[in-house]
Amino acid sequence: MKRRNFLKSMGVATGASILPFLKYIPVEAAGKKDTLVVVAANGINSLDLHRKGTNRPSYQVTVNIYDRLVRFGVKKLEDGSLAYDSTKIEPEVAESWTVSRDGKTLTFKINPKAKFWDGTPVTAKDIKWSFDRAVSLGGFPAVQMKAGSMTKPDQFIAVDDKTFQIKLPKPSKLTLPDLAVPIPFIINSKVAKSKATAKDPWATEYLHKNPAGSGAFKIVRWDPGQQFVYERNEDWALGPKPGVKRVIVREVPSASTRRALTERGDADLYMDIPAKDSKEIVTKTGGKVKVSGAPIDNCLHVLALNLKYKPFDNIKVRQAIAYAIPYGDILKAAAYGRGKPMFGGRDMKPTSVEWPQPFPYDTNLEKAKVLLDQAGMPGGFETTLSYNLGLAAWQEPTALLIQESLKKIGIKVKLDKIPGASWRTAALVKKRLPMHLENFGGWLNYPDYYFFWAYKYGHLFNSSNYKNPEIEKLVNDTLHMEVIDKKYEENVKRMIGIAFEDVPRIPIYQPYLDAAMRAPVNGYASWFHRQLDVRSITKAGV
Amino acid sequence: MLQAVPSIFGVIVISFVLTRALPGDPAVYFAGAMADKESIEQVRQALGLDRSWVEQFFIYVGNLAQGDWGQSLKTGQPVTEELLKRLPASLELTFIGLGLAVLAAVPLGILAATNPGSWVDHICRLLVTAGVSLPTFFTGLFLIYIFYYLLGWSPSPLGRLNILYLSPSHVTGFYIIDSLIAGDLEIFLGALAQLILPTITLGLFALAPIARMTRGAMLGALSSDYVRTARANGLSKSMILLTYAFRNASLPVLTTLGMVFSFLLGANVLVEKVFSWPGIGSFAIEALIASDYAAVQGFVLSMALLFITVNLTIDVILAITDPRVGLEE
Amino acid sequence: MKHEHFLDVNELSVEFQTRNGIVKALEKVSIHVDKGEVLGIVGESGSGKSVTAYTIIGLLDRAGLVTNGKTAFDGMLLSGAKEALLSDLRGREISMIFQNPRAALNPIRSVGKQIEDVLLRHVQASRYNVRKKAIDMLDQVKIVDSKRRYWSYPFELSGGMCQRVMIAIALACNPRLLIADEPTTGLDVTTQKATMDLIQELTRNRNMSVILITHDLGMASAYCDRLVVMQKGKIVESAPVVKIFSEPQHSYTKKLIAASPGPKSQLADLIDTTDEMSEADIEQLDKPMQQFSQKKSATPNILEVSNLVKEFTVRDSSRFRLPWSGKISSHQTFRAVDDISFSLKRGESLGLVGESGCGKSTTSSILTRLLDPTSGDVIFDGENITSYSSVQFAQIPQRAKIQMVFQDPTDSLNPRYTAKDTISEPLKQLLFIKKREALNERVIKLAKMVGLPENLLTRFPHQLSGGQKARVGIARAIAVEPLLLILDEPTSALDVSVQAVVLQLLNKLKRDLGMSYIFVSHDLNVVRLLCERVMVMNRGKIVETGMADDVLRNPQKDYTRNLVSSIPHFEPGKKVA
Amino acid sequence: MSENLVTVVSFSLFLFIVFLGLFGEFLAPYDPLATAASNTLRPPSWTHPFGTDNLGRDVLSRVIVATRLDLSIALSAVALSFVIGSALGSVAGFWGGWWDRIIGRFSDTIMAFPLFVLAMGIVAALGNTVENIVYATAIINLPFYIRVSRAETSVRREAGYVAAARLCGISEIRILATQVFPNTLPPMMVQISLNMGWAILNAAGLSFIGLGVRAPDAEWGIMVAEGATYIVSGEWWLALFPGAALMIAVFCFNLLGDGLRDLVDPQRRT
Repeated sequence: MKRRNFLKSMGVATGASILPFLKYIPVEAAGKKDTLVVVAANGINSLDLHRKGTNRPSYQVTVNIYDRLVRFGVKKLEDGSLAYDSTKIEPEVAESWTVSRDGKTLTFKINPKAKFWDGTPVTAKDIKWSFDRAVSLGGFPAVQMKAGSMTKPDQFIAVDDKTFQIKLPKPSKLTLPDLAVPIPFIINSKVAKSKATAKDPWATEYLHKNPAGSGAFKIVRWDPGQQFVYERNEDWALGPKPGVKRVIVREVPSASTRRALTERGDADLYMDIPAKDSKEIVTKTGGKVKVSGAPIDNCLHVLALNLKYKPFDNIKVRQAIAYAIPYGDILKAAAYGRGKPMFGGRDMKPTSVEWPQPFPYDTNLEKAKVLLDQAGMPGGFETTLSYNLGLAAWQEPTALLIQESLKKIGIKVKLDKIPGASWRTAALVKKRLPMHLENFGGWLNYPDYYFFWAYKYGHLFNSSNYKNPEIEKLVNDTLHMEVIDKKYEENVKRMIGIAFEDVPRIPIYQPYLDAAMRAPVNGYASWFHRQLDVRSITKAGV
Repeated sequence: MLQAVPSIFGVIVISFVLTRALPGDPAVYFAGAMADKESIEQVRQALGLDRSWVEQFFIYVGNLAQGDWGQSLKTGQPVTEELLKRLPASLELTFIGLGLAVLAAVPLGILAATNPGSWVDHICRLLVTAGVSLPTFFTGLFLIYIFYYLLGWSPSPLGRLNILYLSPSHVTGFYIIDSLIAGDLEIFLGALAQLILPTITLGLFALAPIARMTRGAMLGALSSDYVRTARANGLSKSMILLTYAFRNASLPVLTTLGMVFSFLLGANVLVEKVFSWPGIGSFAIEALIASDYAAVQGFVLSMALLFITVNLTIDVILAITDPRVGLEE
Repeated sequence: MKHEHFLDVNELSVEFQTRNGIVKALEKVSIHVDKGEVLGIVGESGSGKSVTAYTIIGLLDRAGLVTNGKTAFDGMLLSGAKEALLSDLRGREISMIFQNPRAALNPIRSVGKQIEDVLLRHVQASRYNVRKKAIDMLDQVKIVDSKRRYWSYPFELSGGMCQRVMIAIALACNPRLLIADEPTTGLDVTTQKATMDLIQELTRNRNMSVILITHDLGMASAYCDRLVVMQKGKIVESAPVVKIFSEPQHSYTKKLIAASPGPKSQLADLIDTTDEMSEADIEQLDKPMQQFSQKKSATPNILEVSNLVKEFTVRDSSRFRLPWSGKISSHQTFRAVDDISFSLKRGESLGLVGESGCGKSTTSSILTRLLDPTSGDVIFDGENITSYSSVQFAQIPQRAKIQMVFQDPTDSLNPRYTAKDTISEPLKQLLFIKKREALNERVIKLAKMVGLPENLLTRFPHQLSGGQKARVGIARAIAVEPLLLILDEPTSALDVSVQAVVLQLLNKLKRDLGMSYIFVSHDLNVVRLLCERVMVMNRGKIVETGMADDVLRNPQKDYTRNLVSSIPHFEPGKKVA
Repeated sequence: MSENLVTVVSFSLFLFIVFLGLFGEFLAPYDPLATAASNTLRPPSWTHPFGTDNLGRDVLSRVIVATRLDLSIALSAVALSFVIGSALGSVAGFWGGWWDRIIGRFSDTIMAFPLFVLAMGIVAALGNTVENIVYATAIINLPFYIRVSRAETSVRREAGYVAAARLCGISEIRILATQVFPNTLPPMMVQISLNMGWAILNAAGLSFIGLGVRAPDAEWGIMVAEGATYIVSGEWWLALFPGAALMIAVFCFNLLGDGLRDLVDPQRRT
């Protein structure tokens, strides 16, 4: 096991010994049936999501090795792809749950089959410790918990070993879904506490490298910057047994190499494949590779206009720009068709609460010019369009096309490419980019949740510095309101209507989250967190 | 050795200032996707970035003195650990690249020097100049495209070993050596196969300076008085070429090798990126993009130390080869 | 083809291909050497004497092409022979030693090994006895402590020792012909003599034939049986030594003999005709130039030097190579000039003689005030000029009064300045002549004074001959009418015939302009020609001072005596051994 | 003879490149910035000899127009490091002592950095602009100029003509400026020519990792970088042509530098 390749130690020496000499690894080889090779752009930097500085790719570790009280269900889309179902909440560690009549107390019954890797049962104390940790450590976990109205440890009560309660200041439709996101994962508190120190009461140093969970997979190897390996937890009983025994997630920074590996069969699954590749890879390989994907819920690729900078404070200018975006070209050249159009809506008044929905703009340079005239800027003006180097794959062509199109109505645009590290500071924290491309997506699939983050003044993703008292009020009123509430539809329609009219953010399209995989790989579903949930994956042997 | 101290100090100061001047705010970057202002501030405090530069600098130098190079924010590991783990990968690549270059360039240089002005000389020169004119990233990409993607002759350009293998147990950190120590021919061949394309890419780049220097030094040696003496005494051609001319010519070539080596170590930043090589170069690029201060500083510092070590080694070799070195007044 | 001679070179012609076309290096050169005979080939640089030797031994470089002639060695045809044969002969039958022995030895191989290489190559020893033989050879060339020296590297040995090693290598396989190409150039006179004596002794013992190539007629006369005089690739004369000196036939030989200074020759004897100067120039030279008359002054001595000391810090560099990483220095001082005092009268010429490293160059640098002394005074024209630092001195009028003529005429001319630029520089800087016409006039006058044709004034240094460059350097030095001119080996890089002309020019200038000279040289014979008085220096100290002829004829100190006796010289009609 | 041929060929190539740099925009068959969403990723054809890119822009036109930007980056970087480097180097070489030590240390410190990473750091810290690429490239080239200039100056420091100039009472700084410096120029020219190629490669390398020229400006390195993602999907022309242009330009400068070296220093060649 130590230095030999592990397949060998598993008794498939014959297949493996000739591997290096083959042109590519035969995926269908018997030995690989229960091993899944995944290629990803970025590596993980921690096994603990609550730790400060934990990056996005690390979320998937939490998803796969830890359990939560509840999880989202999975639905089948029209094209046969699988995707999570934001409307369906399923039990995980919680066997069942009840909501008090005033909606302020949630009581969970813990499944006796829920066992940590060390064999001890999952208790309400573990859950309380874990939730306390999530709200206490600050940073992103605390923010996300807050979205579910969970801010203080005294909201979490371990009634007895098998009963756990959450007290809410007011009822909210967001609490239960918020328990299904990666953040409120359940840690083996006995193990963690034994490693805690006075300086580090939440054992962040220990859990950073040594997970202590109950999930369907364990991490058996982690080479930072290179790869990590999951191994199936054979004792997991909180769902159908995962179809693969071992998953190798390999970090491959170059997109073309990732594609080549997948095409050649050296990798089974390629998460987050660029639109162009997902369009081509199926035909190129003659069906040996398939693509599964779904539009990302509550996510939009937008052109944001910063109202703090003239002339974007002028609504006519914003509308003019909305009419001057070459939507069709962008969808073709930047999204390669893998996007739902968010333009060409019919009416300035929304007819449904569906979100996202097409905005009532389309490429119409005449109208744009007229609006620009009305705004008192017939000659146009000069500005800078910034985009994120890390997302250059779609943002650069988009920016170039916008630049060219705006030139036609007299707006001279200078492009500014900002490296990933500075992007968040410039765009979201300092909010100092006059015109930029943005791609916020809300984990909780409600329009008001999107508006909460992206249209409320001062909120992180409102990089436009948009401020509208009516929106503020509408969002506050609606955020925790149940969907079935009478006022819900009215409020949401009004919000969307204002967004149509004011266009501080001009939506271009709703992106797809695509994954390419070898034909024998099944059960892939796209998730709101955009990470791989390996529990549902199966791999057929040939 | 002592003379290097000011340079190292200079490197520490410059790298510190440079990293602090990076536009990215690590606190924002590492606070996570949905972090609000408050949580960003918390991260900032936790990282010690709320202090003044001067304060941060003294803390950094103090930590360095204690052997603590800090922790990489991006990978969450201590920088020293990261570097030590990745350094053998870069060194393995660079050494073999350099080795290939030497194996090709020295004979080319000798060949050119023994026939100066002939067509052999010109072909060598064109070949070598073409090598140095190729952007490494470009060469790497096309080698991958042709030999991996189109022809399928080389293994996937994915780091040091095929994904299905576990690395050999760590002795030197050089896979091809460790696998031999472990007696595992299979892993040895696997690791070797991974090395071919990136080392060729690097080697092509190193060809020119070595060949050029070999040619020049050989020309000088061949037209020197002592070679004339050797010829006047009827020594055999091979004796003249190797013992008399080449051994003397190897001295400047050796000095050049030191330069080329440090140069390659820096240049393989791009090669490592193209070949997903888990070396310190790719580590540095990512750290730089992520404003990962400790990692960038650690990388630069380790490179400076390496640079000094390499030069020292070359000095030692020179002192062994050249009796004049070290004995002069 | 005749076969009676041991070595027979018949009508050899060699051409070189250069960037500027084909150059004929040898034209129908015929020489021969008999067994046990020492043949001298003499000639000035470019006469083809070395090319002849290289052609014989087959070492002509790539660009050279033998177009005519045959060489036979002991009946064996060498021309056209295969390289393998030649290579086998070289070192075993014919060997060669070169000038600049330190560079001619492999710097990174111990000298013992280098001897072994030859022995093994020509199967004169086996692996088992080769070291013994090599050490034996070192003994034969009188290298003391040969067992230890076996392991020495060339840089650890003096130039003379290196030449002995070269001789050991050359003679290791008992060849029958030795070609010595300027074997003593670059060595001090005393070493020169010892080396030549050693060669003579060893070759006589072995009854070897020797070809001695030299530019030094004195040496040729001392060690050769027969001489061949070459000029521009041709042999102009060939005769036994005695005959050559007593009855030179060819005008070139005559000129050469005349130009070589001996212990008795006078400056006027050195030239009878010269192609360096036109008749008009010589006429010009003869006219006294009144415009440069010297102002009379109270002090009889133009220069008084007292207790002059110059110390240098010797840096002990422990080598570590980051570029220019400073060297840790342990302060050790070395006295280059050790408490010397002397004086110089107005219009007098003083010779400063000594072997390399004796401190003569340092002294001249201090006198020209390019270097600050550690202690001591230099009183020039009544004023203590050491009270100024060298930087301050550059700013005061006395600067113009001390000028210098440099050793290497090539190195001392800025390659980007024309002759005119070079000569005008001091006029502009020190006499503040800025107008073009005035400058032109002065430069042309100076050119005339030094015998430099006016049409050469627009040329760059690389377009001038050595003698012409020397003239430019002299013109520059006298341009500002100095009182004291320091001549730092002004002729050592020149051929004898040119040297003669330059010496005469200098002498005439001195007479006409009333300058005082300090003439720094290693060559007593040359110094004697120009200077009334000489001063012999050794290790920073003055060993002996006196009238030039007295010192040369009757040296008082051992050091001087040794120096004088080492100078190879000839007296026409008499062979000196 | 063939040696001259190589130099002649590289010199005419150099003229051609300079010509493209000066008049590229008039020669380019299409507007290098004009996109055509309906005509993207077309392989080379008669209408588009180098094909079109992902936005339908003509690759040939972009390659031609990029010449000026690449050349001017390299030229200004080299000029900058030449001016500063030769000033520092000649001071160090001429006066030696503390000057030499301080300047030597400074240059050592730069050399102790992995040069490309230093350039990356400078551009990342100062911002993503063409000027900063120039500064970064100039800084990392500085030690080489200092080194050459120092060496060439220090061998001439004691030359006879320098001593002669001192005898004329010329101030040291003027001796350096008028007597010594002009004579160090020929070897410096060689360094410049060899450096041009390196500067181009360096700028392209920076662009390749995203630290370079801003879109939509055409630049060879950035075009290779963008094209790199398309190689695997078979759109090789995106990366190949700018890469080849880059290579030819660098090749030409290197050959030219070699040729110059032979002219300046014929002894080094027989």
